[in-house]
Amino acid sequence: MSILVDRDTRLLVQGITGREGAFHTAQMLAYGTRVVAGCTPGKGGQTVAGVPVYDTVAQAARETGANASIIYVPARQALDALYEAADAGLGLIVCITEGIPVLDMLQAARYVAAKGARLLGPNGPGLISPGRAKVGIMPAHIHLPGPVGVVSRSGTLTYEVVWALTQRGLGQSTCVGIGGDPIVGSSFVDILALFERDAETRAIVLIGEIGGTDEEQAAAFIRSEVHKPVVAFVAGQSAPPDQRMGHAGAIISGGQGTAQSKIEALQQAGVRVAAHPEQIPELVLKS
Amino acid sequence: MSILVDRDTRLLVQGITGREGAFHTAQMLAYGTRVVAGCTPGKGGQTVAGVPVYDTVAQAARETGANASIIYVPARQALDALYEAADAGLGLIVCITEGIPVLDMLQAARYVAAKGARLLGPNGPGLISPGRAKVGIMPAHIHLPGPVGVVSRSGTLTYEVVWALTQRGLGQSTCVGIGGDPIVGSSFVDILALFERDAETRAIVLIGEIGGTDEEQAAAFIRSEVHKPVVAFVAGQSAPPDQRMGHAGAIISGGQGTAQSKIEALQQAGVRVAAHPEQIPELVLKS
Amino acid sequence: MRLLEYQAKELLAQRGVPAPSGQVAATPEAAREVAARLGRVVVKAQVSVGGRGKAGGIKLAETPAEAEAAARALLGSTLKGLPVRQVLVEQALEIARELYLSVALDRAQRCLVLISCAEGGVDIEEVGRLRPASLARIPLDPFVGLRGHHIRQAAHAAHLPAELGAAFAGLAEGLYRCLHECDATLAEINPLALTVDGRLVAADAKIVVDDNALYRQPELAAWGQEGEEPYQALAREQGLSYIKLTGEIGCMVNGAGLAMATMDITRLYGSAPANFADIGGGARAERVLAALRIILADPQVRAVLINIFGGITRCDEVAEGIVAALRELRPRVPIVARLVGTNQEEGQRILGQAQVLTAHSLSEAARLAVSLARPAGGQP
Amino acid sequence: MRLLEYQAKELLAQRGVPAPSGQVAATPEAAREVAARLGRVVVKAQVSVGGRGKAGGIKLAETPAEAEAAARALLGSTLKGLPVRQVLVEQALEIARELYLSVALDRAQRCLVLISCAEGGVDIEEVGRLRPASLARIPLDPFVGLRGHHIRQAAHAAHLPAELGAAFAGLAEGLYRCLHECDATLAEINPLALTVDGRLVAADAKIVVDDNALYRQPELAAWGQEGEEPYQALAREQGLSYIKLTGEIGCMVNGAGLAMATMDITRLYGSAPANFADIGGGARAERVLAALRIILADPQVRAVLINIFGGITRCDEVAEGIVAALRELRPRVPIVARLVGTNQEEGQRILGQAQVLTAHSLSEAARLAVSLARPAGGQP
Repeated sequence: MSILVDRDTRLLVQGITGREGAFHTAQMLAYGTRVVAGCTPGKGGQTVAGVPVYDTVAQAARETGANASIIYVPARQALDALYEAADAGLGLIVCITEGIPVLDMLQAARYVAAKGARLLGPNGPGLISPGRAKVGIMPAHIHLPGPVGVVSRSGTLTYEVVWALTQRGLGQSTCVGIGGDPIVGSSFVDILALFERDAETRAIVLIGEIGGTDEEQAAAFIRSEVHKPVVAFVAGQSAPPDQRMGHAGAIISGGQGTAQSKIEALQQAGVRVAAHPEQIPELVLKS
Repeated sequence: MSILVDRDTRLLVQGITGREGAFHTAQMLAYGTRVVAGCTPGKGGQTVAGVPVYDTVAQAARETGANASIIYVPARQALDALYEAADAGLGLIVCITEGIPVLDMLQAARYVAAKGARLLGPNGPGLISPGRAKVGIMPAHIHLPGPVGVVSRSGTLTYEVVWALTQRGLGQSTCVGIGGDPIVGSSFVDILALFERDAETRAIVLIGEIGGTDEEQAAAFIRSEVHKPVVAFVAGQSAPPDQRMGHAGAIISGGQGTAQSKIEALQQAGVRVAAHPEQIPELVLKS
Repeated sequence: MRLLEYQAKELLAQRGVPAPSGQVAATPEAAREVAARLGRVVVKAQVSVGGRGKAGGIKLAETPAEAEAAARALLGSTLKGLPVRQVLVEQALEIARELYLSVALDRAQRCLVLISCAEGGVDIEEVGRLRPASLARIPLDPFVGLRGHHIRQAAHAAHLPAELGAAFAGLAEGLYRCLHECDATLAEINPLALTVDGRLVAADAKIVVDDNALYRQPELAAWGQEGEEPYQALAREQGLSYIKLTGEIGCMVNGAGLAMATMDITRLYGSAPANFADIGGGARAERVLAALRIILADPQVRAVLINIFGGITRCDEVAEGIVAALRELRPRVPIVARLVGTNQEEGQRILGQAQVLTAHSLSEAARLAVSLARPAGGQP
Repeated sequence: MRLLEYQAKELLAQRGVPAPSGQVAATPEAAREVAARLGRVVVKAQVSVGGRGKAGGIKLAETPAEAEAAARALLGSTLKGLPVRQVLVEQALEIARELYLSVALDRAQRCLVLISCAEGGVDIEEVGRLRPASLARIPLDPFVGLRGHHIRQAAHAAHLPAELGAAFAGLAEGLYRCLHECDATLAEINPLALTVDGRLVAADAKIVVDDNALYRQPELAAWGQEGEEPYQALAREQGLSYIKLTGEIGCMVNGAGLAMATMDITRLYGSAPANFADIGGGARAERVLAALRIILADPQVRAVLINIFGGITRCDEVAEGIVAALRELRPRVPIVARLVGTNQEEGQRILGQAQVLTAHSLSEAARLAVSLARPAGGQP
């Protein structure tokens, strides 16, 4: 087992004919992911890396049985892409796109949730269940199948941590990027709940950063609902207030969202918090 | 038992200081309904028939523990009244108001449902559980407690049927008006499901009319899910197509929504369909 | 309220939906002038009813003289029971293919649906029943509205040539916007013509406006009142719901459902209703008088059946109205009244003094009214 | 992007939210002229940072001469690290009471909230922590938006006098509309002044615009670029995310989270980051060169720490950029690079030839950079 994606995932790529979409489609296919369809308006009938392209997601889903979507379209078209995926009844929607306006995402997140779909991102690297399926943009070779569930708000920092785990022989069940925007489809709590239920996952690594209160809510959830060991790292201890640290969501505002507050909350919930990313494997091994 | 309202219903009246609101508040109180609060913007602090009036539903609900609302405000304010009731977390919202534009109701019905509240109406007489609570505008004295559940799209036609039942000694568990508009909060199916589960209800009377396909859906539901006897009447056999028969929802359009189609569907589902309203008690007694 | 074709096309054109060049005309001479400007035209009777073509309401005219003759034949005539007061004179299109496109209310799904079909100029309900797979019904969320992917799905179902995608999208957006801005429950283009020179044109259009929203659509409300008969204007002013039918029993009832049931029972006893009339809740004597004035003005009425179930409505008030009507209108046909509910004894007393026939049950009242409508000893 | 006070007030005034009479001035003389027209004024430094009052950025002036003097003192000075280039000269209000009103993004609830409080001119986050019951946080559905009942709840929480209900509603609607039309994530009036003559006036205003939406807010984007330093303009043009900080280790990283982690580790080893710099995904040599140009232009930088985890980003491309920077910029400080991932061997080979210091792990690289930043044998 793993969470969210596995060998039965039938993936549709929105924006498949774009530069990023085409590149990562090839990468995901090479990893063994079952990419069954692509969608780009006006390009229906073409193929990309052997994958058939459709004009609409509805048609693609109907004809190929796709049950998950990954979105690579530019920010200005992302809102419509999210609505389209939700309307087509896909159960999992992974949005890689960075730069979607917050007011758009408030509506899209509400809509997708009301349709009963799970959204990851936007502005995340996607997710991977090593050895089974990769639905994202992460470099595949750094991963190793195994018992550690990883959930994170960032991209390359996650690769850093995963690589450190892999080098110590600690494989991963699933690595999930929830995205670096202030409004994302799934929270730490949502993913922690899945890892807690997943028989294969035996320890969880949570990679947080400044901004918002998602880590604090995760801490409260861990305290009451998670029985597996959790190791965490929170980036941004040296970040100043009121400045957006790259990610739209990484901002300390009104004194809220500091790394210190998150670290304390996690520690009080019994989570081991690493001083730097490379320390994480050691804490996982100890727990 | 009864459905939807009983002695524990704590009712709030939206538009309580209006002519209709004030009149029916007194009537409902006289029947024994626990009317605990009223709301009219700008009239907070007044009382109507001894009931305290608040400026907002949220405050009224917080301070009085109201769990249901009845709306008497004019059509132009009804959309906001519906949103306000839903935002305040009330579980049952009964909308008496007639004349709400359809495009407004599409949004309101969606919103109320998403908030988990049950909406009856708009453009209905409300509902009554005889001997327990009256949340509506029907004349109280025609009702009698008993085993027949009544559900209807109209007002006075329901009174006619209820009065005929009462005269034959057939009391009612609950009489529910779902409203005569094309878009209403609860369908026949929703109410049939409640009657089917209600131990006190032993027979069901369904009063339909032309327009839409609610009776046809009810027939399909009855066939598979309802084990209690159902008697029906469908008004509008002599109505011409494409003309709105008083109720905004009572219109045969595009050949859809004829009385004949509804009667056939109901009969095929094993429902006894009365030729005229006064025949209903006899069919109930036979079933 | 169903708008006339030319009104619907005007509203759509304001929102970028192209219609054929044309103009409405109220006289044969005006029709000729329009045709002189446009060349080959179609002359179309402006009545708010479907199936005009089959009923002879649409005529092709090659010359201005033919257009004038066509208009002369149509204007002043009656089409499916409705008087033709205007014709629309439009440039005839060279049509390669006909499609169908609409935004409609879906009551069961509680949302609007975008409907498209590769067959146009047809009865879409029939297509829906016979070949449901050949049309797309795309649900639109009430909050999200019409989006690009809905339009692409519709274009796909209509087998639209790819190069017309942008034109089709503009048209669908205009149609949807029109529905919203006019508070319509249906905005339909049927047929949507694909011309031989590759344009998309609304060959016919139908818009049904939500009566409940007319308070915020003053211009459309005014259009609706333009062709109103005097009795319709009176009913509207008095807040009555009145619809003329073809039978002989005039009906006056409080409540729409009960009014329909009352109409139905006249049929059960072998006659037919002359009208639908709902005097609404809490009607006072004045409204009752107005209702009877309208009902009795119909020469086909041979008896009046009054059915009141008093709740908010008081039976004594209704009785006063009936008595006032008798005094003022001196009806030549019998009136049967059945009053139940609030203040029923007082109401019955008032009617008894005025020698109005009364009954205790609806069926009794209906039977009596039907028998009185018949000439003594014979069939009607 | 946080707008300046006068910009926020201008946007609000366009939507019916009253602000005191006033005008922005860039010179003491201009400030004097505005004051001559308005009488008793406040002179307020226009910098996008909170707590200006306590920092001495707001001065009361009874006369035009005093206003000129106040402006002279503020203009060209630095407030909380930011240069004061403009002052807002505003008529002084006679305030009876101060309230608080805002529309803000609530990340945890995934919606906007309308926040109101009977205490104004205060740190609302602190009020929220200390006396949560004294403020109302009213969630607004993203599709339904702000409605009358939300506003009435807010007015109730603010203990608003009943007779000001309509004025308050207009103001709340203007505030909400401003947030939406400007793609803001915060629109705040604090304090909202209730004047002795019974008016509601926005005494101070704060608007934070969503950077992701600037593409559709060209006017606001232009405002944001007005006061930009040259290095900020270069970063924006190159698509770099760069923020100047106060430490001594220049950092260049791909990815925001990894950039923060890299900054943090410099602190762990006893130093501090001079900047945040994210070169993003798939950066080419040109962008690397631009990033190093900006980083090395900071005189406080004593060593540069480069941390690249190659995925889409290719280590050899980054290495080429570093080598180009060395050649062109001839840095006077040491550079430590740690490159992992796609094409890492090639990248390390290129750096090795150019005699850049390399490390295999982040901690090793950070330790090396920190030690090199220190003067030989001493503390920094």
